Amino acid sequence: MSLLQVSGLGISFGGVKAVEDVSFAVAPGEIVSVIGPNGAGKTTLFNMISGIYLPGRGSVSLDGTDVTGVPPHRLAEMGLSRTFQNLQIFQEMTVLDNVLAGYHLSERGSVWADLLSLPGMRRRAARARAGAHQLLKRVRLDDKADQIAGNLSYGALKRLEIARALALEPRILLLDEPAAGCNAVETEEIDHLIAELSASGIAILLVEHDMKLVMRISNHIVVLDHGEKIAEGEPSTVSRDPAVIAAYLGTQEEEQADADG
Amino acid sequence: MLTKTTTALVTLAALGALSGAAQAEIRLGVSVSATGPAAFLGDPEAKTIEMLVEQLNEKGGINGEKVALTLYDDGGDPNKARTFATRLIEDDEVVAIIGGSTTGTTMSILSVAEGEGIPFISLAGAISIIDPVREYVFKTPHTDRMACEKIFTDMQAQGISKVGMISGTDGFGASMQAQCKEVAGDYGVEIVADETYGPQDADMTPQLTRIRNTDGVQAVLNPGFGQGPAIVTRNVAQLGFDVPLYQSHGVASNAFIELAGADSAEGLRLPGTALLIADSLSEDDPQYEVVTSYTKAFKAAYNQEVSTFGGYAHDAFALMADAISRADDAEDPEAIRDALEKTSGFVGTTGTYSFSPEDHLGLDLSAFRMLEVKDGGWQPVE
Amino acid sequence: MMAGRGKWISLAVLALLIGLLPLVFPSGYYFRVGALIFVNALSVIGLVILIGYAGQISLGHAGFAGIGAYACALAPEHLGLHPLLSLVLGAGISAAMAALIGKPILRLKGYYLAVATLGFGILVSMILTNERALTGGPDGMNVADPGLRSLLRDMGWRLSGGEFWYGISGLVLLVGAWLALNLFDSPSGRAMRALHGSEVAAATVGVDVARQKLRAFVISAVYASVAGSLLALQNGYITPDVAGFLHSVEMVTMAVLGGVGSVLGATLGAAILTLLPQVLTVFAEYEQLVLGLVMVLVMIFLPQGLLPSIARRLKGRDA
Amino acid sequence: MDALLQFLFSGLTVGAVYALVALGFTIIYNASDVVNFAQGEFVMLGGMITVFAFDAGVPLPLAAVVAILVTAAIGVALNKLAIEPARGAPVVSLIIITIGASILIRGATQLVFDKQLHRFPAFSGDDPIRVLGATILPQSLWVIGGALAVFVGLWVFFTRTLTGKAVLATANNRIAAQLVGINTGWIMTLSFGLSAAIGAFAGVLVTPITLVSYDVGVALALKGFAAAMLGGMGNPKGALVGGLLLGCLEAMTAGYVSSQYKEAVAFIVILAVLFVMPRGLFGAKTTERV
Repeated sequence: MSLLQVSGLGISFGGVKAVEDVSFAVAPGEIVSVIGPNGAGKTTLFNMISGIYLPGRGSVSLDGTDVTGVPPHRLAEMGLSRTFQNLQIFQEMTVLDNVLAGYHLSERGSVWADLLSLPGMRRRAARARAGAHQLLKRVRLDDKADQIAGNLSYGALKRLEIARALALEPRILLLDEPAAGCNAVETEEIDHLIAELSASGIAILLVEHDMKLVMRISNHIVVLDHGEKIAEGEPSTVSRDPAVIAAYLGTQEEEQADADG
Repeated sequence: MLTKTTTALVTLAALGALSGAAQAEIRLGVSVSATGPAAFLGDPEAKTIEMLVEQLNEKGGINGEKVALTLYDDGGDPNKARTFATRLIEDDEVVAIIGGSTTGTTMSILSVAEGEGIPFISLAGAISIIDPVREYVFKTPHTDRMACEKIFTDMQAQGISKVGMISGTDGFGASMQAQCKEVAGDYGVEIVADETYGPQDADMTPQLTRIRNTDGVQAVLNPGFGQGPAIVTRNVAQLGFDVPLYQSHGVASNAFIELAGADSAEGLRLPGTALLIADSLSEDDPQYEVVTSYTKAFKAAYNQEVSTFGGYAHDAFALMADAISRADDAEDPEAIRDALEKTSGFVGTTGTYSFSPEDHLGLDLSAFRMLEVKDGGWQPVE
Repeated sequence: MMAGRGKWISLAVLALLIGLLPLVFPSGYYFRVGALIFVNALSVIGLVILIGYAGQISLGHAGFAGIGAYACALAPEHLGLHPLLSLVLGAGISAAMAALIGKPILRLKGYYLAVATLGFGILVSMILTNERALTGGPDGMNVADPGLRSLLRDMGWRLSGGEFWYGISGLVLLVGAWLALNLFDSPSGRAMRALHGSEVAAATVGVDVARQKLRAFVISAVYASVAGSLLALQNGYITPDVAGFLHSVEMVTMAVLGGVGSVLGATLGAAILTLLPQVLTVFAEYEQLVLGLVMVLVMIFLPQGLLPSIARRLKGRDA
Repeated sequence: MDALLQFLFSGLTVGAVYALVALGFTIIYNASDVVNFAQGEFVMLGGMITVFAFDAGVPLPLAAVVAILVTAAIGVALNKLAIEPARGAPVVSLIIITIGASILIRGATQLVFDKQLHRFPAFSGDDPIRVLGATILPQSLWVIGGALAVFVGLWVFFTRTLTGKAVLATANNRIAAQLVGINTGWIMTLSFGLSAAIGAFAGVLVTPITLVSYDVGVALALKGFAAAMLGGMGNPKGALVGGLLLGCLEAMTAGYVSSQYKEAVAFIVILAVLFVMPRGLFGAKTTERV
């Protein structure tokens, strides 16, 4: 049975259809990648699935429950977590606090406990703190725990975002271009991390431009162009699909023409 | 290190206290609202007292002792006023306080002065300041109630029984509005319309239209100060609303006629003090001397017209100086208070004051004169 | 661990200042100023939670101070409540009001939130000004003495009014600071700071953004309300000025001046703006000029506020 | 009927004053995303400087021009000395800076001039014009006309001129604007100068009606701010409609309900509008980009 089911999802901005009639499914432990040229609507699709945009049409269901239009914080409670293409880090907070924020659901309690610093709150916070240190170690940021996040490098921030998303102990993780702006070594690390996560049973939905990475780790690929799904299947099938090649080549030709012009 | 600093500071403070005492001067404290929304009151008050202290010290002070003035601007904030009152008493060690331009600031100063036993002359209008009588608290302005009574007496004489009121929502306007509503019945006057406007409002024609459309309105009464009454006066003229207009002592100044426009203001009446008609006062008027000398001096010092409020401060200072000169010990607040309470027949710009243990205002209605705008200037009625 | 130590250092600094300063006070007047600083600092700490932690602005918090103040003036008279219980009642009303209006207006952002909170503050001060029969109108009204000082006197502890309120305000400030520092390093505090950084990201980690904003708003309203109550009780007299727009602006200025994310900074900001008019009495004419100048200069040269900017500079030198 | 018309005249007069202040807000906001709380002081300066120049014997039109130019210079100085150095500061810091600047300007005015109320003669006399039993002062027509003129001017400026579009581009993306060759520093200078000039112009128009003293700015800034937010900050149409609407609301409430709570009604309507339209009546609808 699939964990995430997207059916006929669509949205329009000011009359322009950004995403139209997209359907696919993700099973536990599976890595599904969404690829497509720039502006194909990948991030918009992510924003609809994670509850940031209200879909105009279609539905999203999580573990059999219809979650269309459910706000992000409720989705988080149901085990859906994500990262962002353009980094949504809590800049003014420390690296550790960023990850601790990811533990919000497991460490939250009554506001009185927080104000009075009651033992229950301190226990929950200590547990979260221990977990956060573990996660930071996992993404090799444990030595930067007390630094202000805003001072970190781009690659480090990418890893921090993943650590924060993992703090929720999600059942499904949406990664929006986790390797963008990373060098080869860092990309490889992310590659390993994703494989590890999927091995532990977490479903992964991935948007990524690094085709080598995508082809290597994906179980299943969904291709978008101009907001519509043009192909779907295993990496080997998709890479030979003429519609996919046309879409990519087409944009390359256009880009070439722009560069020449 | 800390203890050393402490000792140094304490010594310094002690020295300060000593040197102060050695100079043998009379320390007078003032806290008025020279800035802020009540600056209309406090600004002339501060200027008046500063000028009078200088005059007095030039003439050799009180019984040879100079007056040392400490003047604070509380900005009309009762919280600040209380702090300044505490500072005047505890830190500046004054023997008497004048101030409290508004009722709110007065009430704040009052409780400190009363608690510490320092005589205090308030410059605010509310009757609650001196009723019930508090041992150390006096005041010089007429109460708002007296202004209302003066106006209603005049209305009664004119055969006016139905009045529309339009009042400012500032402290002055609101207080007088309430007082007037209370006493109107005593004079056979009925308030048939009761409107208000904010202190910074630009146009009062809607309120005045409502008043005009109320059945039987024979006159309009406008308690308030600042720009409001000037705009009301203009709006009444604009609407062609042809009933007698009464303003309050809050705008009793020549500048008001200019702001309201001589044409619009023509014929309006208000209860004012002798200050406003200094030029036309006859020489045998008991207030002639005090009024002319104050208006001249103020004009010379600040190139500005006197106002009723400056007059209150003038009287408060004069009363205090008089009491100090008569006190058994000029540096004992208790003695000054006692002397102040024995004041009798003292002529000020506002009227003639006679304090008693039962009366800490000591003015009667005769202190008010009904004035009317005639040919662009203030004239006494009859 | 770092944050935990920081909390106790902040509290110790505050406690030492409150406890030791009276040793160098030359007169009773300084107790009065001290008490005022503490009361202002208390309401500013509330704003630190709202502005500094949660990143929401309010230009109407004096409205809550007004509710707290008038609760202490009205409840003893009309409900026969003890003034201290009235303080609690005021805080309850403020919290309820904040919850009620916070729900719709906290959806607004930036200047739109500013104008909405501004509107709330103006409504409160307008009611206090206009309902003369109840509140005494712009002239204000008396506040009954809570009788605590005479109680202490009966126990053989003679304190002047200034000393007494200095002590009470100082104690309440310490409690307020302790609560705020606890909150900072708690799940709620982290959630507030997270939504300050990015509302979207906070939501995706499970933070109910609307709820946390409301929580910060309600807590800060209670701080302002208690501060208003304390002010009313120690002044013994209250006017609608306490709820006015200028008071709201003053509170925000104190918070931002001192450093809006920091509890000690808030106290410093409150101290500076409370002391400024007292120091400037010699140049009363220039008071406004200097006040405006200080506000502009601090914001330009120390945009994080006094305390954080100084701390940052010191740290920079160490590194 | 004549009562309704009278309330409407009053509302339009007062509303035009608010609109003029609100229009002043739009330019600076459009160029820099700063709501300049010192805008009310520009209005005050326009009135005060004209009064003192006029009293010193300068003919009224010349006095008005002097006031507008001096105020514009002060606006430019405000930008250079206080806003530019604080570029990139958070909203709350900018609010404090502009409020600080307004306190400073007020303090300076009180020292340079005085604390008294002032007025100069209305441009076309004080004889009211009668329409169907209601009356309106000629000066009110000047104010309403002034607000309309400024509105049309700004509308043309932002939509038809290159400089106006450059202002909008600067607001939208400062770096991108610089890349396409827009001198953003000059745009900021221009915006503050223009905004201050509009404020001073408003001050010149309204002083014969509202009178002027050093402290009238705060109330004007508050009402103008509320009007601008009601209409949607940054949009000249919003400023005009918001101002007139606010004025009429107050007048109608004062006329038909209660003069005591006319401002309360105005603010409740603003809250209600923002509840339904979080960016005001004409505010741009934006989707959050992540």
